Amino acid sequence: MNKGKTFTRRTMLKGTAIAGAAMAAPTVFTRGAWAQDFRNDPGDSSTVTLGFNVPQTGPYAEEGKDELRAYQLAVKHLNGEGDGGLLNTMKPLSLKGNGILGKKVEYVTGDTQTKSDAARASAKRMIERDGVVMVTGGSSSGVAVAVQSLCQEMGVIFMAGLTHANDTTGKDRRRYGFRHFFNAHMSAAALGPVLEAEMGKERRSYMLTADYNWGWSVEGSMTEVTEKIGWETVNQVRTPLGAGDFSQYITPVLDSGADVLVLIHYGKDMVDSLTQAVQFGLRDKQVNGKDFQVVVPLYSRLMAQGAGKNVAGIYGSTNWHWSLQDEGTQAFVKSFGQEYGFPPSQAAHTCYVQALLYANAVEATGTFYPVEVIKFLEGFEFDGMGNGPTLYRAEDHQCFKPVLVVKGNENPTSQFDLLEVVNEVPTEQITYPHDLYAGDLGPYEV
Amino acid sequence: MDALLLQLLNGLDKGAAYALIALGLTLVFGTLGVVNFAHGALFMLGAFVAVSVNELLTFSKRVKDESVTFFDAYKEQPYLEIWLGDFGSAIIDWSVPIAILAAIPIMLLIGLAMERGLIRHFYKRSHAEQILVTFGLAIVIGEIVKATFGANPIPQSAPEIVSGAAPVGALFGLSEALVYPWWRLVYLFSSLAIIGGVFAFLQFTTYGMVVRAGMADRETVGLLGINIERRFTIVFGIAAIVAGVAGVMYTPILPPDYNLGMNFLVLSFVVVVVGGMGSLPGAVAAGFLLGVVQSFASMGAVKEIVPGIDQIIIYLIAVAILLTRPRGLLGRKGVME
Amino acid sequence: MASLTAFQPSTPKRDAIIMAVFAAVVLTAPIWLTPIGASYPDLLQRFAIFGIFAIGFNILFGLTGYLSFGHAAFLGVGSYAAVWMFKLLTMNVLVAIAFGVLVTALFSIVIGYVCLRRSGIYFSILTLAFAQMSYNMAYSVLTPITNGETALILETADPRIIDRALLGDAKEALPSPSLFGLELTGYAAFYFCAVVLILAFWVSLRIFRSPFGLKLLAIKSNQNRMIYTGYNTRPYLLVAFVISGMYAGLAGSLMAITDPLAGAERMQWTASGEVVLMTILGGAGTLIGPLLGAGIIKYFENIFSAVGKTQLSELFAFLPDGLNEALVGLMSLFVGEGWHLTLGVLFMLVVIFLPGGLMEGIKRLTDWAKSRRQGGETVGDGAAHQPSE
Amino acid sequence: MANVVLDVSDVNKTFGGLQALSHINLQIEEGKTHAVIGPNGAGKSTLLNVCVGRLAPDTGAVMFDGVNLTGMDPYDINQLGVARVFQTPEIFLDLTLIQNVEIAALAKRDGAFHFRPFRLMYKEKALTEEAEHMLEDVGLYRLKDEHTGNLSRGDKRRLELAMCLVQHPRLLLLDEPTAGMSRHDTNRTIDLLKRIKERGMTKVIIEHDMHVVFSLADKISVLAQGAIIAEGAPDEIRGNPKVQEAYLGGAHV
Repeated sequence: MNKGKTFTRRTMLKGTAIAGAAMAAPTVFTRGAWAQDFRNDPGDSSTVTLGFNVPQTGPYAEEGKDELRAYQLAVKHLNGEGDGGLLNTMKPLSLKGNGILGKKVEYVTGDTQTKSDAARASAKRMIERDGVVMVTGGSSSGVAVAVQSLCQEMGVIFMAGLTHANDTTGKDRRRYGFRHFFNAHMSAAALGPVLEAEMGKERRSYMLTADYNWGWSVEGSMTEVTEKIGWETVNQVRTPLGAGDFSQYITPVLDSGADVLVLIHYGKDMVDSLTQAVQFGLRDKQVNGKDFQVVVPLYSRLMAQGAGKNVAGIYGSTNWHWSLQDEGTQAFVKSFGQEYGFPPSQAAHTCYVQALLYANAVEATGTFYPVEVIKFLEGFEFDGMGNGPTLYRAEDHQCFKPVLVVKGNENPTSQFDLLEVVNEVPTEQITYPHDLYAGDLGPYEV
Repeated sequence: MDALLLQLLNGLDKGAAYALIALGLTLVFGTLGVVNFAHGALFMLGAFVAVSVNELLTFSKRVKDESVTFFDAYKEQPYLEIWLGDFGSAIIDWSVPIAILAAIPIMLLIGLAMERGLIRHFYKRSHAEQILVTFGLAIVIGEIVKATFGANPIPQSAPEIVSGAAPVGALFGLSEALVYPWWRLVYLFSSLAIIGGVFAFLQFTTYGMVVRAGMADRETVGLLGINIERRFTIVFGIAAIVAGVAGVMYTPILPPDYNLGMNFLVLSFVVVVVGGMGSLPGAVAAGFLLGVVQSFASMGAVKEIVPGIDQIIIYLIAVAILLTRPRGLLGRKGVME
Repeated sequence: MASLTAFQPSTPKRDAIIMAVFAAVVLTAPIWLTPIGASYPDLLQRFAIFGIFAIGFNILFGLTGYLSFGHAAFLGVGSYAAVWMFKLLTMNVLVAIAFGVLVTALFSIVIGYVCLRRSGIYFSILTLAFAQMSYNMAYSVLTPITNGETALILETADPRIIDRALLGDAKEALPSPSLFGLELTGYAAFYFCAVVLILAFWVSLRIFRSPFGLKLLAIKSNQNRMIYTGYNTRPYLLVAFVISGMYAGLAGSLMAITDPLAGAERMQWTASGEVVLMTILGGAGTLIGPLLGAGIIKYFENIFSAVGKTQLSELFAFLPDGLNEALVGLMSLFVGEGWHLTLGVLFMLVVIFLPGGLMEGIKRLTDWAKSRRQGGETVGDGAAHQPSE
Repeated sequence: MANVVLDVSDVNKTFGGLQALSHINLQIEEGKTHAVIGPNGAGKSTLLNVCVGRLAPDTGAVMFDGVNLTGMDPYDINQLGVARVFQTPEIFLDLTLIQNVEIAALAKRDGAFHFRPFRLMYKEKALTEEAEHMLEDVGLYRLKDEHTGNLSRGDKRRLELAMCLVQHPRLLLLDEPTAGMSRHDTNRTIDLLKRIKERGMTKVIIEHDMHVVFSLADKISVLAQGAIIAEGAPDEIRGNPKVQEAYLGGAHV
């Protein structure tokens, strides 16, 4: 953070109105001068500011809170405080634990409210007022795509938080946007073989889909994969977001002849619809001589907590889980657990990793100049971050790494032990050609 | 046919929720003349009474899970179970019904406090100001709940014996496949009982008669020397109890979070207005009507003809009713027109 | 002050002063908002845009008393229309504004015509129903037009027929909205919004001072009397509704100009509720009140939500440690993720202590100041309000 | 015979089986003050409401100056030149007295709908002056910038009257113009109405107070149970036994 900005915020907080006035007016004229340089160049400042844009109110507030915890932890580790977390396990590592390029890392936060408008407003505040060099966070694809395109226009790097729709690195991919989280296509590709093994080739599936982009994208991917293994799709029904009571969509499942229900809902919707589906006796049902099954393509521990014991035995996929035994996961769970007293969620993990990846790229290239940082991240291969060997694919800025297939735990040993990892699907199985979902990254220089 | 029957049940179930909230809303409006945007918050508070009761009952002995090293993970066993064995488990199993009992005095107190402390100062103020103050109150209540319980939904379960699906079809000699969750049936019938109780109270007690007379013509009843104000305070308490109990009973169906109230608020306003301002039977009728219509509109056959109809059907029906009947289904002339 | 806070006879001179002061205050906003940390282009733009939205809403609600609970639908429609202009024709903002306002006008004529068949809360619920239908459909079935949850955004591959014809094929980068070549981003965009705000305020002032405005106010006061006095009130209400809808459309187009994106949640009932709250908070029916309300709510949303514990402990650093921690702990409930709480408390305090909104508070303050100065002056001032003799 | 301004011919109106008006025939002559009296529930207000378009008659017609008012909207009837003073004063609360009268004057000048948002009230000098004269006329000038909420009932009535008069209506309908007033206020109102009479304005007055009726009316119609039972000059009515009977012994008469 440069001196001027510190001054601005302090003055705001202390309410003294003296020299601040001089600040704003000149900015109008100096903006042009930065053009040949790049936006928010920290220059000679001894600090650098990152922007953490997470949902603090609205349906994903809990996830946002966890993301923020992870970011604060990441800042600590970057500045060489605490136990260093994944700095100890990341390979290849350029970071030295003395901030980024020797500058102390500071941060500002904002509330996306899980609305594109609010998220962009808050990202703009970070970029325009607080002078951040990078924006990161978020817990839905709508927000990720909106903020990503803003960051492209502003020439500031965006490291997406939790976003699962194919569009983020497909149709709406951007040069300045990067996604570490997995996506709908990968979920489906990973679930396919597991579902085949667990439930057989002859299944009839019924899909309930949240009626917006993310839902459609998962629905498309799941249909493709399940039909490939021989399942029949009985029906696909779209449900309004935030319906609360899903009974009117669940009852038709009962006598549809389907024996698998695919619930393509996330967050509160998933908690509600799963709870209600179980109440309708779907889990105890026998159809076509088989046990009725429920599949939730995108799972998270926080959601499992909300649905309580209803998750038992239900399959899904997730980006990461704290119970993994690799070195990276262990290191992260250790620092997070010791700091906050409970394990991190997958949202927290992806956000932490994204912050480190950005910092590492800057350190490696020796500059905050986004074009260089982007070029470094494109095609960057790394390991030791909890997901095994990972590639940041250059063509669409999507990370490729193994995907976890999980199942709701029937006999949890503790309040956090809600999901059990069934399978770690290797990267080759979930990789797809980058032009499968065509999109245009846009230019390096903006 | 089975499908239609199930959707009818779904609709009645949904309608019961709308009707219960709308009933209190319109009762408060009819008697106190206050547009209470915090009414949804009362529903939500009721749900969190259930959460609190459950947390109290499951206050647990924690056994550390030694396999987890970096933070404390516990296997929890409620003290009630340890002390009382199976009886303890049974108590915990029945936490939602227990919460209903607890909710009655708690919600009454909350309702009275709200009326005495805030609402009564707004009887004579403009509806706009009532909206602003009660909306503010709803936000404050929501944020307090969020700060206390977190933003994540907290699941509650119905007692074991009513948690599965009832073989409705077999009971009535229809298809075996026809099942419906026990708890939803319990919910439906309890709601009907509550609605019936409120009507009976208003219809058959002298207290209720005064309240009804007050709703019809406040000034005249006031002239009779009856202390309307005090009775109306009680009415607010009753509305709070109805909303709160509805909230408790809804928790096994919908894991509650702090936003629950806001989600129901707008719909219940639509219900009240479609029913007609100041009309209790109107609110109940509109609640069930909209619930049932919404269920039927969600059927695959209907959605194939008009895609997305289930998302707007409630509002569409509301518009149609308000345009054909100027004061909703059973509204009185001159009330909030 | 009276001519600002209530509908009072005014004079040309007085109104000229109001306009001059208003313009000066708006144009210098980047300077005087600096000390409270609100001086950066995006928030400044938002103040102006939501100010326009609230001013327009006030023309309907403040003057006629008809409480629309679906005004956000017009905001959304204005945004979508403007972004489509950017995509299809040109990045010129005037085209976008013209089209955005035009589409909203048509939309509000239809909705207004239907909704104004009812009054009171029945009217409110009708508007709410239309807005919710628009929102739900924009989010799902209308995705081909609205791009649903992702929001409608610009693409490099957009046709932009006029721009391409005049300037040849676009560069690789996304173009910014512009005013005949002047790129409207950052402070330039704010000053553009500020000028539009000043114009919008001027129009609103003229309406308040016009016979038309007086008639609207009379409708609010006693519609029955209006009818027996020989007025057909329905078209008056419809015109007020459409004007107010066009203001919302204008605000929506400006949102698309400062940030070329249009999302469905802009049309949700919470957004409609927000402008209602802004107006009541500031003071419905006053000229300045709604603007004030808009500013405060946006300030809380953008600034309070971004204050964290670190900033708080910096703020209270001068206090002893224990006290500092206690205070930071308490205050942190109200900032960051707790900004909603602050807003809720503010709503309640304002209504409880200042019936009539913030402008009422300002009026009381000035009255008090006047009465403190001395009696004689107050009389002289009072005479200035009544120039008609 | 003088020109008939308002011609009510064979009007019937029932409310759910109750015959509120039965075969009413009434001719109001230009420049005259015509009073309609009758006991409570006789149908006086219903008759007035039929005349101003608030209620549509079941059968029969109301003609104003050759125009059939049946089915017309109240504002159009007003624009034809029919103004009405209500039983409980209907004025614009929250506005000032002068604004109240100005609005009425604007209706006369601009018609039922007129949209010119960029005209300015403070440039409407002529209109304001006219309104001020009117207020002077009814003795409310000194209160012209007050809000109407603070007025006494008598003042409110006078203001409403001023709002009607400023429109120079051809026919003025008054529904109990002195109801609820003190004797002093009543007398002032009678004086005012007498002055209007001198200007040749046609008036229909519905009134309980016989003092008012006999001071003002040129002609009186007596309504009982929805039918006109007597009609004539004040002196004729005074001696009519049917009227006395209708008024239960005629204590007032």
